[in-house]
Amino acid sequence: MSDQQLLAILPHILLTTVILIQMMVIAFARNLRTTVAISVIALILTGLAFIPVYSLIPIMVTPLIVLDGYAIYYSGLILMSSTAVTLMAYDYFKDRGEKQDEFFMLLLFATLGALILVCSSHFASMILGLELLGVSIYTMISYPHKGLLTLEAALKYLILSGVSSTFILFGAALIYAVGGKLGFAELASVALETRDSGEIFLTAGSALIFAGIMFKLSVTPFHMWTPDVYEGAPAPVTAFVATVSKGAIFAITLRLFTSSNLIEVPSILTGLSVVAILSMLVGNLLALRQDNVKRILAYSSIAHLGYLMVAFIAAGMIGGKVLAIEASSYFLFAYFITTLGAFGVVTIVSLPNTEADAGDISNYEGLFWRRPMLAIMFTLTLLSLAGIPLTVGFIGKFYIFTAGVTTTLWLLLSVVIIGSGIGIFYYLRIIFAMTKRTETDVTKIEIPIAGGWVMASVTAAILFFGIYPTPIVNLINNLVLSIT
Amino acid sequence: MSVELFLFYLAATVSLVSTILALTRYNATHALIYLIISLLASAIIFYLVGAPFAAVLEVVIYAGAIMVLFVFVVMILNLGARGDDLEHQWLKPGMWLFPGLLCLILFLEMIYVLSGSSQNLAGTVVTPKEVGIKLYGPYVLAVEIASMLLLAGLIGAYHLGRRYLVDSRKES
Amino acid sequence: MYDLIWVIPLAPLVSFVILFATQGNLGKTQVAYLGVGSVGLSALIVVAIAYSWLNSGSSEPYTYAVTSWINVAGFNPGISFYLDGLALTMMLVITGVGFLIHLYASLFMEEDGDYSRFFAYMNLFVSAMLILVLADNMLLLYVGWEGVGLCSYLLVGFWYEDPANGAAARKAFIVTRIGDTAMALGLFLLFMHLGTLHIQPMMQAAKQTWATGDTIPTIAALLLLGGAVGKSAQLPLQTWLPDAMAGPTPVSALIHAATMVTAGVYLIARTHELYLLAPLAQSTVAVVGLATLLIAAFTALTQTDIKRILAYSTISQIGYMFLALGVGAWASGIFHLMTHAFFKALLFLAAGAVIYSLHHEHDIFKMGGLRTKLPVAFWSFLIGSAALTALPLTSGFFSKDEILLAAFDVNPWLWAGGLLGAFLTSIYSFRLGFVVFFGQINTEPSAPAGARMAVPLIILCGLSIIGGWFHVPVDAVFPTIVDSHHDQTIAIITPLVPILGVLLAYLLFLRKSLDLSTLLESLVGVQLRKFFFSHWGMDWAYDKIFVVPYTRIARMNQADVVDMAYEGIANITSIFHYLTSFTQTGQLRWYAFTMVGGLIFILAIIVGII
Amino acid sequence: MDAVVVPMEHGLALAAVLFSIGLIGVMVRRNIILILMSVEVMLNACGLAFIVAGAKWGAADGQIMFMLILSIAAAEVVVGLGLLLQVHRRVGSIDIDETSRLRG
Amino acid sequence: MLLIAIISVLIIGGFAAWLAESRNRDWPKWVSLFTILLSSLLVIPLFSLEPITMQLGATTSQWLLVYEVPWIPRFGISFLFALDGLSLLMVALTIFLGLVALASSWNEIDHQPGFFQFNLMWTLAGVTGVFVSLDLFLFFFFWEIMLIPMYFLIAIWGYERKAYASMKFFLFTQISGLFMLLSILALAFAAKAITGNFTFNYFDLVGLNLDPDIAWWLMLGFFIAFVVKLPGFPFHTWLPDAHTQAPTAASVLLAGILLKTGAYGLIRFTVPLFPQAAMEIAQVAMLLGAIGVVYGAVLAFAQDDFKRLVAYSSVSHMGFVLIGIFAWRELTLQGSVMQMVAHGLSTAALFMIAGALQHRLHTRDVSEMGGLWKDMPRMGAIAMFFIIASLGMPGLGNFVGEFLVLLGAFQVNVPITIFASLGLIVAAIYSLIAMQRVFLGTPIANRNLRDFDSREVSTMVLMMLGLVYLGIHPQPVFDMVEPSLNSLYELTGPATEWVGALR
Repeated sequence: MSDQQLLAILPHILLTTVILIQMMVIAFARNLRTTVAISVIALILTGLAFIPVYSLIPIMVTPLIVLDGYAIYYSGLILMSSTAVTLMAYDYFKDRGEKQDEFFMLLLFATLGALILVCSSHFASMILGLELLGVSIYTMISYPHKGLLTLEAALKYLILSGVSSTFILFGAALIYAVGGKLGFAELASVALETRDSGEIFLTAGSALIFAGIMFKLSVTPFHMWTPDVYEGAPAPVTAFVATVSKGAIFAITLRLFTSSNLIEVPSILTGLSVVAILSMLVGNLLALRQDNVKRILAYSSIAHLGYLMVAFIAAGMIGGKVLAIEASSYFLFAYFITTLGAFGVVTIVSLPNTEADAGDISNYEGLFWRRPMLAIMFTLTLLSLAGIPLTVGFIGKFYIFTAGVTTTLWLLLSVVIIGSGIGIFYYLRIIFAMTKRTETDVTKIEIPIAGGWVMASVTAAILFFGIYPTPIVNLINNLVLSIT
Repeated sequence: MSVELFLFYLAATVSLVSTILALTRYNATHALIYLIISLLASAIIFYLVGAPFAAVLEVVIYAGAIMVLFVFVVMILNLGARGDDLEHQWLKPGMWLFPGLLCLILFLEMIYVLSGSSQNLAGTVVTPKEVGIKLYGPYVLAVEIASMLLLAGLIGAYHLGRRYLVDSRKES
Repeated sequence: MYDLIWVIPLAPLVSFVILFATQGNLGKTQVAYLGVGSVGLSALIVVAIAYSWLNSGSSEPYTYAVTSWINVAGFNPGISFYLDGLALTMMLVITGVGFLIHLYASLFMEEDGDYSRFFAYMNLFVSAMLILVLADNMLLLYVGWEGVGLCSYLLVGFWYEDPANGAAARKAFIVTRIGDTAMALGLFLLFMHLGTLHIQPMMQAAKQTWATGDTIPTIAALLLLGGAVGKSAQLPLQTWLPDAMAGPTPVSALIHAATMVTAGVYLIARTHELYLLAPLAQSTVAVVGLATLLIAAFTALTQTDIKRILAYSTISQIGYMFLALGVGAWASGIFHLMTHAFFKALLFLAAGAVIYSLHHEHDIFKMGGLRTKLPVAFWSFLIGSAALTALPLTSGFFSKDEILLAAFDVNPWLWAGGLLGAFLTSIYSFRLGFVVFFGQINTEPSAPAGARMAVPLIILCGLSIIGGWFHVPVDAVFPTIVDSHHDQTIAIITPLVPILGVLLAYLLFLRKSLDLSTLLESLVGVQLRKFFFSHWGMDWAYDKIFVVPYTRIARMNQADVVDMAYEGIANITSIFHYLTSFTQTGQLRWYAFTMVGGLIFILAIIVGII
Repeated sequence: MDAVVVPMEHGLALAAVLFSIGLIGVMVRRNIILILMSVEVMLNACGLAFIVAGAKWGAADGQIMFMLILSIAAAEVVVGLGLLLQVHRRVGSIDIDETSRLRG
Repeated sequence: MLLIAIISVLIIGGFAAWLAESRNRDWPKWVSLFTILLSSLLVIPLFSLEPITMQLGATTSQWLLVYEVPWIPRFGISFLFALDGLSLLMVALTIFLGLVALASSWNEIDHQPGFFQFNLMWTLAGVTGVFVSLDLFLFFFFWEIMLIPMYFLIAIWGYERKAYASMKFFLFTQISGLFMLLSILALAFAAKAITGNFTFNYFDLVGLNLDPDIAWWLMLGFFIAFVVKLPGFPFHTWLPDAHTQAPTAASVLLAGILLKTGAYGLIRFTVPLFPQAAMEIAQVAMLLGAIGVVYGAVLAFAQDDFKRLVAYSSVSHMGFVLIGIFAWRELTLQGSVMQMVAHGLSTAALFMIAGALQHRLHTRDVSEMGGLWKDMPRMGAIAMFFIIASLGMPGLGNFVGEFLVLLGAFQVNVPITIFASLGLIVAAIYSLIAMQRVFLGTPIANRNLRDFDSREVSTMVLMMLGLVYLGIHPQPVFDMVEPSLNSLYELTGPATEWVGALR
């Protein structure tokens, strides 16, 4: 391994090292503040460590890892999200008894897994990254394990996620059986060579991998776990699952299927279209009259992944690749900060009650008058989820539409419209609940410092990039489109 | 049909049957034992298709280590007198017939494989050395990541198990 | 002098604005001065203009552009006035009679709390009516046309606290609006083909564009006729006028007798060139007039409400005017319009005096013997009835006679019908006079009204008598009819018939020497009376055919049937929500099951089985 | 000797059957231990598939993937069993249905 | 930059009003008043601008102001603000009705006055933006922005069914808006296929030679969004609910200007961008308009809720606008614009009256009213004025609009015009019955009601004068919008083609 290659994986090495250091520190002196501080510093340092990497890209580090603009962009998103979750989790855990330190370690593990995932170029690293992410998340979900709900959520996630991992593994095995290759880039030639002989194994393998990935992305019909896990998990963890986990997995899926050209197989596109339509419809329908905000967000994430699939499909259409990758990258960015904002609010509202998170919509009634700033932040995030202008979510949806229009995916786009229409209903329901005038004396909500900062920056980002998306657009154009 | 092929089908049958039995048992311990048998059968298949190192790992780690975890848990849970009573009722000598039979078949296979009849396979065997070279060559990062994965699992298990043990002690 | 023409409609309008803006904060005297004075000012100017017009001997029309109004894509109606003999006649009637009625009303309405509002509306009416007759283009005419309709509505419903008045007012407005809409469509049609709505150029263009009997002018003329029958209470839109008597009596006199209801006549006269191009439409006018005058006359025979009798009589008389227009006796129609304005205003005002003295009693059979108690009213009534009946030497005689003779030239049947109408007219009008003023006193009247009410009555008496000698200066407006010499018999029979009618009325209602009670009480008689009384069942029929279904359908659809479609979509979506929620069981096995199902599904699609 | 003594398809078929059995186990069993074991069966099936495929190509990648699967299985099982212990303590049962509260 | 200044003033004023609340609960409305006055001061110089000539498709057009800065260069999106007579008229109307809305809510809002004013100002800012944005993306941006504050106005300060009404309002406009977004994007993409670059610039997009089938679908996207907003039958059902439940100020803005954005969009975008396709749908659109005219009027007649009645009357009135636009003659376009302005004034006033009644009587049910003229003669007289204005009395603005529309439409499609003319009759029916049920009839005793005070009267008088002015001297308005309409008209080809195709 050359120096350059070592330098290229400096962020990962750095993060790993800090995890180990953190473990030592926890072993000797348990102090939540210190742990969190180490975490935050680690995340920032890791982010900074990508700066020297930028001059090297694109670079392969063993067949397993590739560092390119795409990886850097998504790593950046992941690190941003992890930092935000760390801060939110600090607020969440600081008043919930001792021995919360390991959580932050697990968070770093999960982040590491996600970082590996987005820069993997090989099934081995992909699966390991996926598992590193997954195994850490199982524990994170069940971390407070006082109540049964977190345990149940974790257990369901663990079992189903395990099953879905086996789908991916088996699919990878089938593909391996066809061409004897496990690197993504090599698969492209395999796909070409075996167009006649081994295509059934190849497509079957792709189907299995898709099924596995769709589970992790919570796309219908693999979405069943999502609401339960979202509801059961502590709010910051849910934020993590919704952003980092899904984002990283989507990124790797996009890389896998575009660099192997598997996405251009027509039947795969058909399958994806069906799944995308189902997701958009089912996700939105499920949320329609739901009364639990966390579940609403879960269903809405199902629908959002459906929208994202539209861009994914567009990537497989003729002439749609560049715009589709750009679109999904922006959409994910929008989705990241918006989701962080939403769960940030849920976290803050949940703080007074250490028994269970503030799920029910009644917790939010009158928030506009009790905590105007918080309510406005939540409103903005919800509007962003709904894709209303002024918010970053609008630009995201605009990109999806653009990608779809460019590749003339009219059916999918009309479903996007129907889905968005239904979506507005339940987002507005929450907003409406917040505007209700409540007479009853409700628990006082304090905005914590760390979470407050997270929320402030998230809100600012939602607004700023909703009005002026050009910086991110340029960033994506410079970094992400290198893989095409 | 060559001997290897026959052995393969035999092991496959054992593996299938024992897996089915494993997953249909009422008693977790019995299920575990069937599962271990299944894993051993797999190990034989690995050996037959030229992956001796994987076969060893299958026996040592999968059957030997991971399954033992299950055993520990079953012991910790100590599902109690209720389970024992149930077991007494239906755990008749006949119940052992199938596991015993399967074990026998496996055993015979092992004998056959070990008695050197597998020389034909030598040409396609991927030796531990090759595996090792590749593992610490291109796949070195995978090893590192796997180590982190195990560490994460360890920390998770530590966290989850800690409360349980502490609380159980308090209760007892 | 002509330059002051813009003041004529403006003076009452300004007065209206002041009265409306002050909202009853002015004293009654000030209101009266303003309200009556503004109309008086207009009247003065009109008289001055008429004087110079008649003296000049010239019959050249005069156009005065006040200001431009709309100028879009070649459609450029301005606010400009067109003065010719017809307009002058109309203005004289409007301002003259209008002024008298205003004067009368200043006393009649003195007790009313909403004195100022009353005069505001009245002034607005006069202004709108003047705009109507002065307009040089159809759009401006339409402004006045709708304006008078509005004032009619406002004034009929003047005493708003009684819902019945409101209903009558609405009926008046809506029924006339039906006609107005037809008229508007006529205007659209004319504009489409002629490219202008300026009346004179339009008429010229019409003559150049179309030949006599073409379809388009016929349709246009019929549509305009629709407007005319609405406003002038002719068949089939006449039902609103009797109800409109709910308004104060001066209103009935001014709007529903003298001026507004004759606007239809004015409209047809104004556009007579169009009707000349459309003989079918013109005949329709005649037939409508005849039918209306007969139906209304029969109805008037059976009525007992003093004002309703007069209302039906008005409908009937306007029918004569239509008949005149329909047979091409344009000038006669306008002549009858003028005389009718005099004597019908007189009758209404006299009736008003009676009602005023009898504390708002309307039933003629509760009146009686008022001859000596209310002499002014009595004489007014007598003269008015005489003129209405067209007894010789009264103004009505000259005008109606002309019409009937002209009708004879066109078709003897028209003449016969008209004559029958005249006969009936004499019966019902003298029935009214005899019942109210002779016989025994049923209700004791209070003191007769003061001078402000008496003076207009007296002036109108005079006009009703001498009005027949006036020459309506419209010769230059209309094509001259070839003066035909009539058969002597016809010329004699025509004026005789009304006299016979009066005699019959005398025998029936005053002497009571003829007893028709057996005839009237017979089954047929009762039914027929009921039929006539109900104005030939038209109100009933309209109610059943239009009003009730419309109301029903509207009420049934109150919740908007279209919305149900959207509600349906919403409900279906909700159902789908519950169906999908049903899948969210929380059971791990089921979740795994769906995953496997999904896997099989995806596999099937991607591998290509499906 | 011929590279493929055992037809690769047969090996993969066996893996697939094992995989399916594991899947059935996840879907059928209520005992969490048995469910976890089912997942193990599936992971093992994947390992088998990799080994068979690797044998076809005579490369070490299949075995390496198997080893990675081993570590994955270990990590999953460790956490899964940890959760199982906690669940047992809260509910007193390891029946998954008795644990399920989240729904709708 | 005056346009940006106006929008910014409104946006900043909104924030300021909100912040002012913490100091004093009365301050927000004063801040709002100041903001609106300031922005109206900024509007005044717009009237005296020298026209600029811009290339528009194959023709040229006159603009008062064009301003462009890049925004999202990736897609060729820019802040392209442009103002012509039509826009200016609409902006002026917006600001004026903003003032009216403020006046109508002066003493009505007790709850969170700061946030209320914030939403009011932002609605105005959004609407103003809609009227001056000539970049399609920017247009859509403002199109959506104006919804949110309006949603809040209804959802927070609305009446008993505010949740339902605000939701319905938002859903209808938002879903239809997404169709428009789709069309905008497809249009930009089509433009890219032709010119090689993404562009959302109106001046570049007009006159593109699109495939007729595609153009038809794109047109439909625009059409639906605008017709829903207008609202045209059968997409009108959001309007009665929204109007009824909204607080007075929001009703005023909704009826007065938000509906106009739909009509404006049809004139500015739907027809000029896709003349051929618009021509194909013109018959249907006119028919929808005519049905709307009659249907709205019939439903208005049946309503017991006064605000609902006025709302349905809006449906009826806007039907004329739809007919006028799709008849696409100079006459009808001018008529539509006039109808928009006049309807803005008359309906806003009627909603103010409805609001005042609700404020005094705590009900909107007309069956509980009657004879109110006795108690409140000033209000009664003013109401009478606006009722007769809305039924199309000549001499007032509405008449000019309706008449021109019908006059011109008659030349295009006779049966539809005849059907629409029925609206004149049914309008009379519902208007007069409303007047009867509310103000006339037997007064209910012992109601001590406060008549309009001088603030209310002066607001009303302003609008009355406006309507009278429009009625008797509408020419300045015609002259103002004539260059815009003419250039659009020229752009779509000679009128004869339209008429020929329509017959």
